[in-house]
Amino acid sequence: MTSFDTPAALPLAQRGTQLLRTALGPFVALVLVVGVFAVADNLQEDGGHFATLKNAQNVFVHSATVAVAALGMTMIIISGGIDLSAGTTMALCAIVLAWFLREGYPPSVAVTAGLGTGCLAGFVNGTLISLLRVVPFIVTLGTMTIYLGLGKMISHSTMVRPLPAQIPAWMHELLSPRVQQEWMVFPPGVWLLLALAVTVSAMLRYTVFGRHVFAIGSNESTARLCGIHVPFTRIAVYTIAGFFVGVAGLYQFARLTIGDPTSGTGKELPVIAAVVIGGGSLSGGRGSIVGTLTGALIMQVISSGCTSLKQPNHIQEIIVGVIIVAAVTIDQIRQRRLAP
Amino acid sequence: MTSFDTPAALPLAQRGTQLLRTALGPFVALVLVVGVFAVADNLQEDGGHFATLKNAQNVFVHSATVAVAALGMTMIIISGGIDLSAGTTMALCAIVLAWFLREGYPPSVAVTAGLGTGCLAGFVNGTLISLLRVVPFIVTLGTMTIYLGLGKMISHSTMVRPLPAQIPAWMHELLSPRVQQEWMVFPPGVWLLLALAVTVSAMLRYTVFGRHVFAIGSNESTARLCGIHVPFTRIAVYTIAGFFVGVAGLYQFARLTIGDPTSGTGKELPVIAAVVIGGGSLSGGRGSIVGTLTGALIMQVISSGCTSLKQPNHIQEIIVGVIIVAAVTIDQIRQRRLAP
Amino acid sequence: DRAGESASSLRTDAHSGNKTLRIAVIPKGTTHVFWKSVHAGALKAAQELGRVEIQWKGALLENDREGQINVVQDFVAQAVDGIVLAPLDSTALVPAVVQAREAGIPTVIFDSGLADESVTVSYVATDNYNGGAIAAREIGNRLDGKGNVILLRYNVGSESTEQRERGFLETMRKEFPGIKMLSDDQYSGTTPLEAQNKALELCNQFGDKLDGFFSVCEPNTMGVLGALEQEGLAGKVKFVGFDPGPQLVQALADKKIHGLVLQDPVAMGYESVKTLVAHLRGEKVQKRIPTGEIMATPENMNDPQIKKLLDPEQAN
Amino acid sequence: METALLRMSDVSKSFGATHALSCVSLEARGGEVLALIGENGAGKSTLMKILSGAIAPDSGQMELAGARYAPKGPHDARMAGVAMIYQELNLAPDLSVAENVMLGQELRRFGLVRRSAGHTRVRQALELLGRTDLSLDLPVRQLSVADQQVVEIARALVIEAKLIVFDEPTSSLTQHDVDNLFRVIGKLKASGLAIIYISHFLEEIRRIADRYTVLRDGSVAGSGMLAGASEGDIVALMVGRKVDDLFPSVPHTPGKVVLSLQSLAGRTTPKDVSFELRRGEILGIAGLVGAGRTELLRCVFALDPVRNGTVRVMGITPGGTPRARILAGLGLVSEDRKGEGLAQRESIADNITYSRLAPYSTLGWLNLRQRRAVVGDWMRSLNVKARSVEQNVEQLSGGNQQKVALARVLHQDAEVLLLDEPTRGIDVGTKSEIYRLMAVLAAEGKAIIFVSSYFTELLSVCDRVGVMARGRLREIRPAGAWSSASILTSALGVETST
Ligand SMILES: Nc1ncnc2c1ncn2[C@@H]1O[C@H](COP(=O)(O)OP(=O)(O)OP(=O)(O)O)[C@@H](O)[C@H]1O
Ligand SMILES: Nc1ncnc2c1ncn2[C@@H]1O[C@H](COP(=O)(O)OP(=O)(O)OP(=O)(O)O)[C@@H](O)[C@H]1O
Ligand SMILES: [Mg+2]
Ligand SMILES: [Mg+2]
Repeated sequence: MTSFDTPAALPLAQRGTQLLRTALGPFVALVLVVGVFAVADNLQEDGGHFATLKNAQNVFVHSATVAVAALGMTMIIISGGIDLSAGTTMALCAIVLAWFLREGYPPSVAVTAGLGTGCLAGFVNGTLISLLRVVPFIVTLGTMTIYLGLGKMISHSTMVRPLPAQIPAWMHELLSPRVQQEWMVFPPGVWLLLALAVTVSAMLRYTVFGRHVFAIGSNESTARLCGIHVPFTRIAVYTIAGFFVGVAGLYQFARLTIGDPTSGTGKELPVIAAVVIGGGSLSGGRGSIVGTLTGALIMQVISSGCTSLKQPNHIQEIIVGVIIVAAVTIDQIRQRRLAP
Repeated sequence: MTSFDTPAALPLAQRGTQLLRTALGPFVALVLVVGVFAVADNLQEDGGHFATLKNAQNVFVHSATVAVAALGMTMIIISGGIDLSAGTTMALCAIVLAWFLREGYPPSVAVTAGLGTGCLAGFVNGTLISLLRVVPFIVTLGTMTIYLGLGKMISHSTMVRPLPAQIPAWMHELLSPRVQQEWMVFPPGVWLLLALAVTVSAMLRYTVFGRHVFAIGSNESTARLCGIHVPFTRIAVYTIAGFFVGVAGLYQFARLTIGDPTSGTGKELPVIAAVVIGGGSLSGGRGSIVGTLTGALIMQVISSGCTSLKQPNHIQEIIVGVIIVAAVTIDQIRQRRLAP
Repeated sequence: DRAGESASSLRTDAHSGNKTLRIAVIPKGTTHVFWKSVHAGALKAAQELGRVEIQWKGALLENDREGQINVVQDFVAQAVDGIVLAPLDSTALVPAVVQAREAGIPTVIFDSGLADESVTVSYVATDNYNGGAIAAREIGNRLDGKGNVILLRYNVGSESTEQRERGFLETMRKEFPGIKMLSDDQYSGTTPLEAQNKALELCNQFGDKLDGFFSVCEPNTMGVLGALEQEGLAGKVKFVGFDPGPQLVQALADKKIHGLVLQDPVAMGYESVKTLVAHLRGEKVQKRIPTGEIMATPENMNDPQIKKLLDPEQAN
Repeated sequence: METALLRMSDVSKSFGATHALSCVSLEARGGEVLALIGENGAGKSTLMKILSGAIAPDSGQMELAGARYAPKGPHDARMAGVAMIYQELNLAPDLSVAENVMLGQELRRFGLVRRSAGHTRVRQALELLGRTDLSLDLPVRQLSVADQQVVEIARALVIEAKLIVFDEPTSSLTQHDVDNLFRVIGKLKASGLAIIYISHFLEEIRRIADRYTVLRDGSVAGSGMLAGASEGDIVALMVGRKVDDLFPSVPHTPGKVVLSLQSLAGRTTPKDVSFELRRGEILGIAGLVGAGRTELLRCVFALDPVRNGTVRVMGITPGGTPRARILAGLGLVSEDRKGEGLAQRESIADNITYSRLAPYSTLGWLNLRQRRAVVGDWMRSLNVKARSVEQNVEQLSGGNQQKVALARVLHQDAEVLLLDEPTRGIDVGTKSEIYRLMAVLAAEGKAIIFVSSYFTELLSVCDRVGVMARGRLREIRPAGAWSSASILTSALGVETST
C-alpha cells in the first residue's frame, strides 16, 4: 500500500496526466503543424497570409461541419461503435432542410425537420445494431447507401434549391468567414460548435450516461453484468450522434444554400479521422472531445497551409496522410512513455 | 455434457456445420437474391434479360475487380486488420502499369511493375502497422491519401493513356464479357480470379502460415506468447494482399485501358463489404474465401438486377443497403441457431 | 455593387506598379484532360501578359461543392488579386464569389454558369445547350430521322452537362420525332468505370434494338466506348460523344465514334485570365465570352482547326 | 540434481512508479518442484513473465542450464525450453482445441500443416491430463473456462521443455482436473524437468512442491525446503504478520426467505433447480467441471435466457434483465474477470460503481469527488493494492482485480450476493478477510450463494452446501453433514450412475 498513502494528492496528478495523454497529445501535434506552416509561409516571397486572423477564421469555418459531426462520432467510437453513414446522413438532413424551405415552411420548421431527420437516422442505426445484433460497421455500411438513396429520392436525384428569399439571413451568416460583429471573431456557427463541444465533453465526463457510454465501449459484457441497459444506451448514443450529424447537415446547407444528395458521400472518413487523430480508439472505451476538435483542425490546417505554400493537391494529400500516421504514432509513444 | 456423448462422430459434423456457417450462409443469400430478381424480371413485360448467360458473364466480369482485391482483404480481416488504402492502391497500380506501357516498356515489365507496386504498398502498410504499433485503420487511412497523392504525382494529376497499339490483345480480352472461345464461358480474368481464390483458400486452411493468420486475428497476444512472429506474419499478410490489389489494378486497367488516379477512391468499401457480407468478422479470426466471392457477387447481382427492372439508381442503392444488412443478419441468426 | 467596384479599382491602382498579379484558377476537378488544357491556356495568357502568376488549385475531391467553396475562401484569405472559377454549382458558389468581391477580389467564371451573373466580371464558356443540340442533329441525320437512341447522363447537378442533356433531348423531340429514346434517365457517375458498367447493363438490356448513343462528357464517353467495343456494337451504333481524348480520337478515326462535340478549353483558360487581368488593369470587359463548340466527325477530323481541338495543349 | 537448471539473479522491474520487482534472485533445479508464493501483487507473475520472455527486466541476469539466458521474446524462451502457463487464459477463441495446443509449433512439411500428426500429439497430451473427452475440433470459444485451462496446460506439454512454469493453473480447475494435473507434474518431475509452481493454495503446494520461495512486495522474503516449514511460518513470510484464523467465524442466523427458485431451467443447464435461500445464510454450491454452477448463477441473474421456472426475490418476480435483477437486490461476481467481470481499460472507481451510480448523481450529473472518497474507503477495506482510485484495472495484479470485482457487489449493497469463484487467485491473507466479510455480511442479513471448486472453503464458510452435477442440483445439506470426500462422491456418483 506504499503508493496509496496520499490518496488526496494523487488523483489530481493522475487526472493531469490523463488529460495530457488524451487531449494534449494531438494538441501538441496541432501546434507543431501550425508552427511549421507559419514559418514556411513567412519564408516565402509573397507569404505572410497563413498566420492571420482571416485564415484562422477560414480554418475554423471549414472544419466546423466535420467537427460538429465528429462530436457525435466521438461518442459512438467511445461506445465501441462506428458510423459509416454519417456522411450520407449529413446530406440527407441538408436535403430535408432544403426541401422544407423550398416548399415555403418557416426556417424553424425546416431546421427542426433537418435535425429530426438526423436523430431518426441515428435512432434507426442504433436500433438495428441493438436489435439485429449485427456489428455497427455493417449496419451503417448498409444504411450509408440507404440514406444516400433516400436523399436522392426526396430530391428527385437533383439539387433541392430553395429561393434565396426563402433562406433566412442568420443561416447565411452561420458559417460565413466574414463575421458581422467584429467582436465575435468567429461566426455564430463556430461558437455553436464550441458550445456543443463543451456540453458533450461534460456529458461524457460528468454524467451517469457518459460513464455508461465508456463502459459499453470498454467491455460490453461487463456493462450488461452491471445492469447497464446496453441497447438503450447504444440507441441513445446513435440518436444523439444523429442529432450532431443533423447539425452538420445544417452547417453544410448554410454554406451551400442547396441540398445536394451526393454532398455527403465520403465525408464520413474525415469525420472518423478527426476522432482517431484526436486519440479515439476504434476498439472502444477511449476518446475525447478536445482531441476530436484538434484532429478536425489539424486536417484543415494542413489543407490551408498547402494552399498558402502553393503546393498542389497531391502534395497536400501526401502530407495529410503522413501527418495522420505521425500524429497517432507520437500519441502512442507518449502514452507508452507515460504509462505507469 | 450432452454434446460430448459421441466424441468420434462430432468433429466431422462439427466441421460440416462450420462450413455451413462460414460459407453457405451468404451463398443462400446469393441464391435468394438471384431468384427474386429472375422472377421479377421475367414477370415484367420486356424482361427475360436477367437470367441469361450474357448477364451472368457481365456480373462476373463486373465483380472481378472487387472480388480479386477482396481475396487479400479477406486475409487482412481474418488477421484482425483492415485496409482502407486498397482502393487508392488499386488506382496507383493501374497508373504505374499504364505509365510503363505508355513509355514503351513491354507488357511483361509493365505488369510486373504494377503488381510490384501493389506488393510494395502492402508491405509499407504492414511494416508501418507492425513497427509503429498503430492500429491498421489509422495507418491505412493515412496511406490511403498518400497513395492517392503518389498516383496523382506519377500521372501529373490526370489520366495516363497508353496508345491502343501499346496495349497487348490479351489485356483487352482479360475481362471482356464477350469471350473469344465459347467453351471458356467466362473470360480469362474470371478464371484467373477463381484460380487465385482456390489458392488463397487452400493457403488459409492447410498451411502453417494460414493458421498463424487466424491465430493473430483471433488473439494477438496469445499468438505472440506462442512464439508466432506476429510482425512478420502481419507484414506478409499485407504484402500478399497488396499483390491482389495489384491484380485488381491490372483488371481495372484492362477494362479502362487508361490509368486514372481517382478511379480507386471509395473502392475500398465494396471490397470490405464483400468480405463482411461473406461472413468475415472485423474483430478478426473469422472469414472465408467462398464467402467473400459470394459477397462480391451479391452486390453485383443487385446492381444488375435493378438495371434489368429499370429501377433508378436510388432504388438500387436502397436495395443494396437493405440486402447488406439483411444478409449479415440472417447469417448471424443462423450462426446463433447452429451454435451448440 | 458600387463598393465592390471601387475596391477593385483601388487594387488596380495598387497593382499597376511592378508587382506580380496573383491569379487563382479553380477548375471543377483536376484529373480530366479538359482541365489540363484550361490550365495550359491560363499559363499561356499569363506568359503573354507578363507579371502574372497562376495559382492552380481544385477541390481535393472531384465534385465536392463544399470543398470548392473552401478553396475560394482560402484564396480570399490569401489575398490573391483575382479568381478564375469553374463553379461546380450555379447557386452554391454564389456566396463565396460575393465574399471574394467584398474583399475586393474580382471573379471570372468559366465553363459553367453562375445563377447570379451580376457578382462576376465575365462568363467564358461553351454554349453547352447548343453542344447538345448539334449532337442530336448529328445522330438524327445519321439515322435518317428514325431509330432507338440512348442518352447516358453524367452526374446529378452538374450544370454544363445538364444543359447538354437538355439541348440534346429538346432538339431530338423537336427536330426528329421519329427517334425514340430507349433510356434517358440513367446517370453514369463520374468515373469511366462506373460509366462502362452502366453502359454494359444498358447494352445488355437494349443491345438488339439500339441504333444511337449520346454520352455527355469525356469519362462518360470513354466508358460507353468500352462497353460498345465489348458488346461488339462499336461502329454499328451511331455514337456521339463529348470532348476528345487519345482513345476517343483513335475511335473516331476507326469510325467507332461518329461524332465528338469539341469545346475549346485552351481558349477558355486563356480568355478567362486575359479578361480578368484586363479588368484588374481597369479596362472594360465583355460580360459573356463564348469560346465556341464544333462537331468533329470521321470525315472532318483532319481539318487543321479541328485537328488542333482534338489534341489540345496540356499543362503538366 | 544439485546444480540449478535456472538461476535468476538480482532481477528488477518497474512499471512507471510501481516497483514490481527489486533484486529478486531465485533458483530452480531439475527434478524438483519450486513453489513460488506471495500475496497478490507481490510480483510472482511479473517475475515469471520475465522468465518466459513476455516482458524484459530492467536489470538482472538469468542463467539456464549453465548458459546465459536472455530471451528476446516468448519465441526465444520456448526455443530454449521454457514453457509457461499464464495466469490469465491465453487462447485464440476462434481456433480449435488442437490448433490452440499446437499454436506456434505446428508440425509441418513444406509449409503445410501435418494435421493428423499434430492431432496425435495433442491427443497424447490430453491423455496425460486424463481429458480424452475434449473434442479436438471444437473452437475453444465454446469451452468452459475450466476446459480452456486444460487446453492451456496441454500446450505446455507438447513442447520439449526443460522448465515449465505454472502460474495458478488450478484456480479454475475442478478437483478431477487438479488430480490429473498433479499426476502429470509428478511424471514431469521424475523425468528430470524443473517446475515452477505458483499457487495460493498451501495444501496444494505441500502436496507437490519440494522447495518454496516467498515474494513480498517485489523482494524475496525467504525460501527453503517445504518439508521443514510449517504453514504458519510460510503465511507469516507472505503476509508479514501472523494470520491466526483462516476461517474467522462471525455468528449469523438465517432469517426470512429472500430468494427462491422454482424448477429453474436454462437453455441447456441448469435443469430443474429449486431451492430457497434465507437472509443471513451462506449457501455453497459445489460440483465438477461443467456441472452448470456458473449457468445457474447466470440464469438467476438473467444474464442467460431462462427456459422454464421462476426466480423470486423477496416474494416478487423481478423483470428478466440483469438491470431488473440488480434493482431487485441481486449482485453477481463473474468467474471470468478478464472477459466479463471487469472493464479492464476503465478505472477502479468506475468499475466499482458501475452498478450503482445513483448515490453520486443528481439529475444524471455525477459528484466525482464524493465518489472518489467512497471508492477509496472500499479499496482500503478490501486492501486493494493500487496507486489511486483512477488507476486502470488492467494494471492491477490478478488478485487485486478480483478484489475490485468483489468491491462492486459490496458497493452495490446487494441483498443477495451471487459469488462465482470469488476467491479465485486471491492470497491467503485476503481470502481470510473475504471469508470474514462474507460472514459479516450474512450477520447483517444478506444472503450469499457461494460457488467454489475448493471444497474446504465451502465446508468452512457455508451454512448449507449443495452439490451440482450435470446441470441438476442433487442435494443440499447443512455444511456439517458433508465432508470433502462425500461432496466428491456425490458429484461423481451422479456422473457414473446415469
Ligand atoms: N502492465 C502493468 N502496468 C503497471 N503495473 C503493473 C503491470 N503489471 C503488473 N503491475 C504491477 O506489478 C505488481 C506485481 O504484479 P504481479 O501481477 O506480478 O503480481 P502477482 O504476484 O502475480 O499477484 P497475483 O497473486 O494477484 O497474481 C502489482 O503491483 C501490479 O499492480
Ligand atoms: N460458450 C459456450 N458454448 C458452448 N458450450 C458452453 C459454453 N460455455 C460453457 N459451455 C458448456 O456448458 C457446460 C457448463 O459450463 P461450466 O463449465 O462453465 O459450468 P460450471 O459448473 O460453472 O463449471 P466451473 O465453474 O467449474 O467452470 C459445459 O459443458 C461447457 O462445455
Ligand atoms: Mg499473478
Ligand atoms: Mg463456472
